[in-house]
Amino acid sequence: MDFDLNEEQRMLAKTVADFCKQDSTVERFRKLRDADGDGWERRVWQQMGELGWLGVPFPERVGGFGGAFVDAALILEQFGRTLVPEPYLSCLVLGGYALLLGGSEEQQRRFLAPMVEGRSAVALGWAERRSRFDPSRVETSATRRGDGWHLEGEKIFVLDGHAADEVVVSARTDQGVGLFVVPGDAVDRQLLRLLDGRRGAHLRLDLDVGDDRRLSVQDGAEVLRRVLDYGAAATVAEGVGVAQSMLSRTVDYLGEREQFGVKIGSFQALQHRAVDMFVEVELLRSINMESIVRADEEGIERERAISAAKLQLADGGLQVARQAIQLHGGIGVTDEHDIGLFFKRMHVLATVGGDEAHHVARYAKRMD
Amino acid sequence: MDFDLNEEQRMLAKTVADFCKQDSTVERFRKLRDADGDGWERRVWQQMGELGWLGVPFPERVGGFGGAFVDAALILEQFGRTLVPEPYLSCLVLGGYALLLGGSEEQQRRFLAPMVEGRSAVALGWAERRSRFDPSRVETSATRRGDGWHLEGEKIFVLDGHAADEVVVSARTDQGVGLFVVPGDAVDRQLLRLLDGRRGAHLRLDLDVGDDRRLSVQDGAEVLRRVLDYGAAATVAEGVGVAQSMLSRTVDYLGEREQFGVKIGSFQALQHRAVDMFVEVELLRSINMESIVRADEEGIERERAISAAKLQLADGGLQVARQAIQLHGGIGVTDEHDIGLFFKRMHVLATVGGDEAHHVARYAKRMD
Amino acid sequence: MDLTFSAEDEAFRQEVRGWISGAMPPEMRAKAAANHHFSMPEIMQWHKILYAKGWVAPHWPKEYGGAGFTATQQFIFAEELERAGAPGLSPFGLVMVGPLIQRFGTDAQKARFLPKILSGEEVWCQGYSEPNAGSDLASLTTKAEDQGDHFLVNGSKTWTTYAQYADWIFCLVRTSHEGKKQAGISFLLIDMKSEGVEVKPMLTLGGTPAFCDTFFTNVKVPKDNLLGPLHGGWNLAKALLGHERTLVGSVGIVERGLRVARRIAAAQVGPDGRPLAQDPLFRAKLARLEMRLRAHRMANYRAVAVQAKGHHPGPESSILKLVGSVLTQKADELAMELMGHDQLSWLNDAGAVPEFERWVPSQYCYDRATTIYAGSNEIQKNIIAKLILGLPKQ
Amino acid sequence: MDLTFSAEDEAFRQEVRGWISGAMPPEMRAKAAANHHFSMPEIMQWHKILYAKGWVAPHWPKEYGGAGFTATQQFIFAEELERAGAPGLSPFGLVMVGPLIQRFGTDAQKARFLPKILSGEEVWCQGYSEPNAGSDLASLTTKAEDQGDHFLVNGSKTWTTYAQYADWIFCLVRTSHEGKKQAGISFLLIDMKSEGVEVKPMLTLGGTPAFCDTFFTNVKVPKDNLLGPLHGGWNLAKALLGHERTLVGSVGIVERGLRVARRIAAAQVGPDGRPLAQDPLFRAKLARLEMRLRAHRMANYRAVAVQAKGHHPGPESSILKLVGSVLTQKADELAMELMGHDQLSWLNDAGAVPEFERWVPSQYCYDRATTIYAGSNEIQKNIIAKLILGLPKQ
Repeated sequence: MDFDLNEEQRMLAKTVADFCKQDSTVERFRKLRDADGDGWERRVWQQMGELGWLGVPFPERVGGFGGAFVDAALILEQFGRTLVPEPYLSCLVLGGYALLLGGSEEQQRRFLAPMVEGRSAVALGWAERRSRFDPSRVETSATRRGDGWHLEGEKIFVLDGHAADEVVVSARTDQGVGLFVVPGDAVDRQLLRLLDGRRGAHLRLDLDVGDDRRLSVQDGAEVLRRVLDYGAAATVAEGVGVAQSMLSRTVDYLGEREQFGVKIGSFQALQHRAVDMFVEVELLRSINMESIVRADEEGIERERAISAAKLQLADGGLQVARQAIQLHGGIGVTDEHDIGLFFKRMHVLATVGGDEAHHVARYAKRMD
Repeated sequence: MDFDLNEEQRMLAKTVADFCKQDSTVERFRKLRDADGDGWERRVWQQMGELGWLGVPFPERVGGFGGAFVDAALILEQFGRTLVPEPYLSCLVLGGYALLLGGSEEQQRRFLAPMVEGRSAVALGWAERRSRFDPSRVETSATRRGDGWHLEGEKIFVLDGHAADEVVVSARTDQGVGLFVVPGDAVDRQLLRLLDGRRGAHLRLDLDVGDDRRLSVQDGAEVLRRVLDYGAAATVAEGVGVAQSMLSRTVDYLGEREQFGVKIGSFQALQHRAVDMFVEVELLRSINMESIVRADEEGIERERAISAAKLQLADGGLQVARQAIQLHGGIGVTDEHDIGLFFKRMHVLATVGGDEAHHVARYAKRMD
Repeated sequence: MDLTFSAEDEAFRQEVRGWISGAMPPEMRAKAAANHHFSMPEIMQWHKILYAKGWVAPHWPKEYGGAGFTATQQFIFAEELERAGAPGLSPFGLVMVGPLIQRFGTDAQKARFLPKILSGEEVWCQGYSEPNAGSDLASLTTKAEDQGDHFLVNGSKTWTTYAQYADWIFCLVRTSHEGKKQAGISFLLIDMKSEGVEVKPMLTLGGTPAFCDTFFTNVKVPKDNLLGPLHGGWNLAKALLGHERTLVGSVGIVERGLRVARRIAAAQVGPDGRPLAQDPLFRAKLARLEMRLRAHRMANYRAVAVQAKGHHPGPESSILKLVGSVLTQKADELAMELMGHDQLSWLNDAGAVPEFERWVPSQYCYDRATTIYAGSNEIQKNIIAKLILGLPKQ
Repeated sequence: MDLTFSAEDEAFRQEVRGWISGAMPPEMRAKAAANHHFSMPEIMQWHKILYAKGWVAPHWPKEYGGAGFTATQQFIFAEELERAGAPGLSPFGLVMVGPLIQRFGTDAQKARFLPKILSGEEVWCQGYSEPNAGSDLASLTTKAEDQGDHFLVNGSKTWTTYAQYADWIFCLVRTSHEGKKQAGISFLLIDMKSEGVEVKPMLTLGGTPAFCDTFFTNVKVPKDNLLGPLHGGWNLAKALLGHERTLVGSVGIVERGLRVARRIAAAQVGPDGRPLAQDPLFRAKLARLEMRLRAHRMANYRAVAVQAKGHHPGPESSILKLVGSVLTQKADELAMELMGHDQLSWLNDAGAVPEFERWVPSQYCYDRATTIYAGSNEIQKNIIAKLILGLPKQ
């Protein structure tokens, strides 16, 4: 048993941390949030590709480094600390793993390899109005038309779907749930602002695609379940960074802010609340490790670990976020102060990839 | 809208409070708990009858005062403050209302009137091993035998059933659930110590009773539901007294105990916990008022109010109890210190008449 | 003990309910039904409708143009307004400075200010907190220097909610540095159109433009605008905090939050394809919240009954703030959870999510403030520990 | 990162598991299976079985007769013991004073005391707290006066758990009133058979005879029984608190509690006539607790991994105590809730409730102590606030 990172991982985490500190501060996120554009920058995405960050968990045949999911998770944790806006979770993890697990080698080379280089972003559209968090509840249809397929239906809250070059979408065929890669600009996209200031889109599908855009896997629903587990684990990893930032910013604030002639951090009731936050962050860190290591595993222990991690994020992580606002007092509830940005990101992370109720129910089903 | 007691009620509460302070202190409860006897005293029960306390909610035809349940609840609240051990909840409320709602006038005169005088105690046996908190799940059987009935089955955790003169028990007849009055000494009783130091019994029934001992009501299950609602409301009323005692004892302790050269009540973290207790006690007091006033009503609002009160008892009340122990520190977890006696009583009250899950489920069913 | 409302009170409730449903303009009713946020202009529109009816100040005595409702009627009136989802009026004139002017103002001040508060002609905001004086209000530093015929005010105030719409601000200012810091504070009424007043609006966590910073640079304030005694402003401030607390604990707000949650539960499809309202776990969550609200409602009724007998609600009313604020947040949290993916939507145009859900995420975020404003819950707990429980000084 | 145990460690786990199941006497196994409370004589019986195997002191170095297990092996060993429901050994000799004697004792003290701690021939108890020195341990007043060749001890100690069975007690005593109050404390080993030692057992909230008050009246203690430097006992006490903390956070205890709850859920009939284990709400409760335990287990593994690399677990280990104690209580509370009416039964004879449930109410009550003993959770939070978060002094 060894919880330490290896030398390469330490180097990677350090490089990413430096990048976040220098090139992708919270201020950068805020600017992009408030500007009209996509909410993130192609330039930076490409830079990430050049640095190799978009290839860490993928095999060499698509230009990756053949690492494990853990490596991607390490990057996300650092991103969480300064709210890096690039679509790492939405595209690299969700879109990327959908292609990796669902696509033929040919399809991976065609759709995944460009993303690894930072030249493309591939989102994932799976949720529908009536699906809640179950990816097998698909009403979008895919019917044979000529050599290809006609897709018809709606996908909601496709994270970064507004700007993605391609979107992997699920659709019901007469043989179950299939996965299709549709060009982003070929579908009707309704731009959405998300709670945390990032963006996404509802997609209205009514188009034909060639058979080469149907991912080769048979059971698309099963692939989606795996992919959403990667996504869920990714939210927790990013959430560790977010929670850690909220804790340290709150502790700093308690040590600076004066009221009644003393630092408010000297009030015992507030100290104990800060400790409660610390405890939740440590538990989150701990279960995150199990979750990201097991993400690559087959079987029930993967699901259990990831669901437990999601609960800790949604329960403990949100407690941390809410307490951070409370301890910041009045300035915590202004849009001006950064702590609110973290609060909102945490809320989004807790929801994406299945909320608390979903994961508790899933775990309960899988108890002996 | 008026939450004040009327003159008579104020007098009654005052008299009962004085009695508790002088004649039925916590010390008395502890002695009776540790002694071999019944856990309470016939002498005192009779005295209560003479004082009229056993007749307050019952009609004049059985020697009562024709008051409302509220009056019995006021007495119980005072009893909770010093843990009076006499079977007021178990017999006067549960047994008494079963007779009142289920019996003919003749049966009321025969079985209820003596209890009103303090000459008898009538318990209620409704729970069975497979009933959980639903009184209509009855496996005990009542079959016609000659002019009377043969009862066969088991009743568990009959509160004060070990010492009761009579026990009202439910049994399934071919026409539904019937209620029967069985003489306490005619059944096989297994004495039980209860968590809070009081006593009860499992009853094994295998006896014949005359038809005059079958309560006249047709639908016994419906009567039991009403009676258990009175019981539930009674636990809340007593719980108000228990919670109030725990709060004031804890506040006193915080104001006396010194550590690190100061009163521990000066520590902000502990102060805020004491305030949390206070808030829960105030909510309990408030919903208790609705619960005891509505206990005599017909209809859904009675059930809603009583279930809401039980939730506040089981959730808020137990928080108060657990926090009281915690704030007492080491001495709180000895059997020697009185605070633990209140803790245990609170736990029992939270369970009797349906636990938290039962009442939440019942309320949920009755939501629009 | 009698927990029912009297026949007169019930009749009053029916009258109020009927009037509201007729008086709310259709667009306003539609927004209320869709659980939308009301802007300040809409709030003022409603203010004027209530004014025309004579009900804009239910708690003011008739002599000042108030409705002169009894304590019980006031409670019923508030419940019905919340129930209908009517816009919540700005409290700064009606609830805060108005009653203070009645109690501490000169006849001239009463005549000058009260009618225009009532009519809505003049909108007020509150200048209490400063960047370094939040919970520790008494350490404020905005100063008013006596210049003979006027005060010269310099400093800044924060959380001056809706200052961008305000004609007047009531301010706590420092007029002396002698004695305890509470002793040198005065209560000034300042015209927002005065030279040297500058307002910088900012967004709340809910994305709404409610908060402002307000800056005072050599602002001249006539001496007539001093409310109450010079250096005696702290007593006025304390009188006000009590009002604010009861206000925030409002049962109707939680009730509305719960209604929103239930409506969402009925519309959202659950994991088994049925509405979430049928799912045993979500149903239990809804039930628990409603049960808890029931206890809170009775606690409020108790406070109302005390007031109805002409007593002042003691510091006990602090618990109404504590409980009401937390329940408000819980209702929001549950509504969000019920929304599933829709909770991710932030103030998008119509069609992104069901209309009814559109403002919920904003409300959820904004309502983190309920445990902070009007005397943070930590401050309330300190007050209860000291004044009610009598615990030793920290 | 590699979160699996090595093949060697897994083999070790199998070996331990196999041995335990063979070594526990049948009556003990039956009691464990029925989730019964073990008395002190039964605990000592198990102590001697472990001693015979050489495993009674897994954390002691081999040179002192310990098993010399690695940190990981110790953790696995503890997990397996808890899993099997084996009696928990008395920690006072093995976990507390033993390691202190190894670290601070003279050779003579080591030779005198360690072998008999191992063998179980001599049972120890702890004399730390006093009626007025609980969380504020350093304010203790039991005094040891230097009488030339011996100390004369007067005073009393409380929470001297299982003192009625103990041959020796280790005590913090005041030997000086000079300087800070921590500076005048010494660490004494006292023979319980000494004249003037009196033990008054009392019951716990769980109805079990674990706690005692111990009184010292002119007790003569040879100078050889001073452990560590004179007036230097505080450092020993601090060294010990760390041990105790990690101990209490034990994952196995929570795991066992959860297993008890699940077994009850399988046996008790729910509101719909099916076992509670099938009820969605109870199932969700069980799941939440198990999920939370999973995070706690990983936090423990992290601490073990740090120790396995030869580092001392920092004050971070305080969180293991905080979380472990609360989860222990939650598991008890859930077990009680699942029991329905049976939770009302207090230590009745067989037949009153299913055997498996018999001790649950006692355990539930007793475990209110987990958040109090071994440095109350409030004290732990003060420590974390200061040492880890670096918050300003209160």
